[in-house]
Amino acid sequence: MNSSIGISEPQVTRELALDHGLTEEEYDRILEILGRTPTYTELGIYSVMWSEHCSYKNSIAVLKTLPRTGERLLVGAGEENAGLVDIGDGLAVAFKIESHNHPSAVEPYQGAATGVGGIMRDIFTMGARPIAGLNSLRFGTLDDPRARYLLKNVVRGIGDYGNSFGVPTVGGEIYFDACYRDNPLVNAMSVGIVRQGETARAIAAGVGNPVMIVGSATGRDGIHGATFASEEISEESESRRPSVQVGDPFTEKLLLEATLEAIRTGYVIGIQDMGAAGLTCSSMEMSAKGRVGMDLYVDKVPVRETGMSAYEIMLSESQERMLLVVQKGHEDDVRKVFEQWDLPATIIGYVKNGGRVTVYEDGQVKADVPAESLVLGGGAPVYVRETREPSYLKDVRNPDYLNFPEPEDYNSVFLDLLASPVIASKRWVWEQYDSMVRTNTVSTRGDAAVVRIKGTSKALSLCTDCNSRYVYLNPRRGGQIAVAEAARNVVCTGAIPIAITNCLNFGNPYDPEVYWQFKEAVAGIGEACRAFDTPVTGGNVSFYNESGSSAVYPTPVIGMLGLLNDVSGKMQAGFRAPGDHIFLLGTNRGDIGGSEYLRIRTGRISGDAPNLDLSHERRLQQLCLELIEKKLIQSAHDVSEGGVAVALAEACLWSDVANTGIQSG
Amino acid sequence: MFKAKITVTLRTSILDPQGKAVEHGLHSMGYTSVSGVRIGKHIELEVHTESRDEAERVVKEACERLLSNPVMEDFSFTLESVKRSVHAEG
Amino acid sequence: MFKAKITVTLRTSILDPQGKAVEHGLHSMGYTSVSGVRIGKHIELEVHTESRDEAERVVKEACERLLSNPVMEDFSFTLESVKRSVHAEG
Amino acid sequence: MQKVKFGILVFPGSNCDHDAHYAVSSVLNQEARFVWHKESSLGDVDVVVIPGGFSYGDYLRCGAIARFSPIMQDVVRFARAGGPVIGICNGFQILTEVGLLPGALLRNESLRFVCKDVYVRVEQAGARFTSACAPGEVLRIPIAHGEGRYVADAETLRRLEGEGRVVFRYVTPEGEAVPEANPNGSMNNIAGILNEGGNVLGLMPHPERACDPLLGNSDGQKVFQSLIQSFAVHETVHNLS
Repeated sequence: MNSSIGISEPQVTRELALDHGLTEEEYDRILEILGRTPTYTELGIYSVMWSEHCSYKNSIAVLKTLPRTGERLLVGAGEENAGLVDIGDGLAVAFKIESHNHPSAVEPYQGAATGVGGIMRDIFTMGARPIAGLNSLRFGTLDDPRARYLLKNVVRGIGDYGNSFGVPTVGGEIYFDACYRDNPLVNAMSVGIVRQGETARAIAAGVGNPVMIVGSATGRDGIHGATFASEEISEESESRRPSVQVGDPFTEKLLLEATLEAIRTGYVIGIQDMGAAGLTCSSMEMSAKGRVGMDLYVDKVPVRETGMSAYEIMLSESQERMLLVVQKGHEDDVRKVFEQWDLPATIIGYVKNGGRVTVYEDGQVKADVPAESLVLGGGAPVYVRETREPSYLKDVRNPDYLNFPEPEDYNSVFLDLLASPVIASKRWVWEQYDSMVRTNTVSTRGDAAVVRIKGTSKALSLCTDCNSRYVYLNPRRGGQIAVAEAARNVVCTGAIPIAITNCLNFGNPYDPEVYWQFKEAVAGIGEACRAFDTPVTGGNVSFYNESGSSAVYPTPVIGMLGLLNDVSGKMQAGFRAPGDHIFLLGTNRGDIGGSEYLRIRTGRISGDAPNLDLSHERRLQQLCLELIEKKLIQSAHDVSEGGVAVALAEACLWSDVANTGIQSG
Repeated sequence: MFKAKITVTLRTSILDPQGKAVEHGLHSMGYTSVSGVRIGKHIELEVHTESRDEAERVVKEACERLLSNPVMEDFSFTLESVKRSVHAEG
Repeated sequence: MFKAKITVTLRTSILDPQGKAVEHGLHSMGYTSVSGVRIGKHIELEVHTESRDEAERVVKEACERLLSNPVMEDFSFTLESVKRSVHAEG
Repeated sequence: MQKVKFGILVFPGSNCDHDAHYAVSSVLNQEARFVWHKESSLGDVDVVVIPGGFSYGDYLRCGAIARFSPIMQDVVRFARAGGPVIGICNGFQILTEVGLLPGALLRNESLRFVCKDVYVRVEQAGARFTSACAPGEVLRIPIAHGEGRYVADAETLRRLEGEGRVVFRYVTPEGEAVPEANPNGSMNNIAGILNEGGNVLGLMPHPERACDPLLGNSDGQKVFQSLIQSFAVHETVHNLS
């Protein structure tokens, strides 16, 4: 018996609630909901469920302004762990992007590895098999040894996890800016395929149905990981660091195969992966969605450490675990599937009526809470913060910053551009990722990765995009550009942009200037999504990305899904043959605001984000698609960082013919 | 000259997937009396100095700054003075 | 119960790139008095038996068959008898 | 011609098993069947493929734990009886751990995982796995590994080279076996070797990833075609006698 001998639970006071990250009003709300002082375990449960990371309390009101419906969407944003998009042939794509920024700042290797593990679980918990991974990374400038240490270990963490788990890492992006010095951004994206009708739902239903925990044993890893992600990284949060979450890709591979097999038996009523806030979040969200309750017996949970309390078991964020509700009478059928893959599957409770989750430890009630009161869309608080236009905007848009002499030697400037870390080849990074496993990867070099779907003529075109300098200079237009850029990249491969996921990395929402950036960027993203008819299928918000006194640049990363109905129609970005004519689609307005060229010449990020006319952009993309479909062009490449000069250089470097060059007409 | 033997291990509260997999392997080979398998690093190096204190300082700092990851690992080491072998003087 | 501490090291004749990289790292941090860095594995495990010979056999076989690769590696281990701690009996 | 029956082993951590199955069945139109590592018998197979992946998460050493799976005893029996076995990447590591091939695969000299196309030169065109290749032919085949540095003691190396059992060597596109062409520090740029009987091949590059023309490279087909042809020859001889 591993009951927590002798550790009496701390006395619950208002101070203890504040120490848990709850506000005065939130604590009063809990007293009102429960009609009494919460127990220590209940306080822990409310603090993680109402943390920014789980409740989206400071962002959900704004996120609701995004377009979240479309005839291809089988599941609305926020309904399930990831969006689900119909791609025909009876198939659907589940895809999502999520952040693991704060854990990666503390322990880059494990932070990045568990970020990949977590996003993969969000996909296969829906019954979909992950077929491709991407990642969007941001670090400080490379002259800083800490930035190099973080880059090296984040890349190794992503590679070791993804390569061992067996999903190809096919694309992504990396930026280096001083603002990310102490707070790197590590956003991981996963894309999965499922036959329509074979999906699983994150719901609890059926009174008396057993609740099972499957996968790794539970330890004290990451306790308060949820609230930790909602705090700025400071000396104080360093000391209160939870013990680091460690990823085990081998166990995750077993969990994937066993989970998909278990879902196929038809006896799994509902399933949810255990991410932030572990057992608490999964049990509460599944119960609230099914409008049922649960009796949970924490002493039945397989543990890895001795003497764990109910509080610790409910809040643990040990990796590679799932929560299942199984059809009564078929527990053994499900258990047998997991045991074949050497994984324990243990009944830890039962579904009951009444919507309350009651937690027992050795027969004693440790918590008894209404699930609805805890969840996003239920009783979790929703705030709309005040906004104020940032004072820096006046300064950075000072026109004087933009007039400086033309370069005498364009060639040397051109070489500086090609050598800048933001533009230079990232081969050193992506050669550490297995981009070919599953033999579906048609191409990774170019504007977007193309992954074919065996058994059909179709392929998916995938990319992540965000130029956070543009969003810093003009959040609304920067948000539009992030979506437009992602759509352009997909179009250049010959695919139709069909839906997006997003990872919104911003500073402290209680700072009105940061919240202004957030609202403006989301507004811009919404406008662009409507213009390109690419609805938002879901995603993630990560606030408190700050180090020292200043916030990181507002970084709303867009993950775009494109569809190629016939993979043989795929377009490449590299030139094909000497003698081909080169055209520039769209008008070149000579915008240099926020450009890498401006930074190289003046050392500043200033000016305004480049011009963007959404309807013009839409027609431009449709023209490009038509040229490709009608086989009128040999290659297509989008112009982004480094402008036309770098775009031409890249097309030469990726050309089918060795040492290709260009000459003016 | 001193010969240092350093052991770097994961803190006990931290999950050791490698240890778990090896333990599973040993059990499947029939060694069921084995448990608590934990895998860490063994590092050997020489410190070219005559003073034990100096060698102690060098090894301790090397462990804190590079050889171990303070976020997740503990370290310990032994120091053994080694007469400068003939070959080394050559 | 016995506690085994096992050390597995690459034969000195074999190139150890990790050792070389760590040595290079230490030198660039100013610890130029360090040399001959070699990295190996440190494995800890418990053997639930009362007989030292039995524990010796189990650990030796585990090392020969799984924990080390005889083609490339050498191993050594120490055995320490540990009274069964109170908690373990609970 | 009768289809060749490929038995593809599946360990809990294998992830290239499906790739090998797809290449052999859908691209090369032969028969392929998965064999779970807990089974004690291979069943009716002509060729055993030990695919790439991370058989047991590859903790401790790649392939160290997989070697003790029940199926491996039957693989050793099958190989000792002259049956063709091909170990790809992690499969090669398992073959050295179980003693069917000499030497070991250690951590890449760069200390980094590497995934890219490399070029290998066919050193023995007469082998059962290279009969479809011309002598000295250069094939472009992808690699993806973190522990692929082939190492063996001097005596083993001398015999491998002397007995013509080095089948593939890392080279430049022009075919020179120089250090720059060596992606992981393997001795003598060795990429693939045979056992004494010539029926067991271990190689680090992934031929199954270079079979489907849609992915832009089909050089890898030649390894499997050689094997398939060896059955056709074997069969006609069998019918004649």
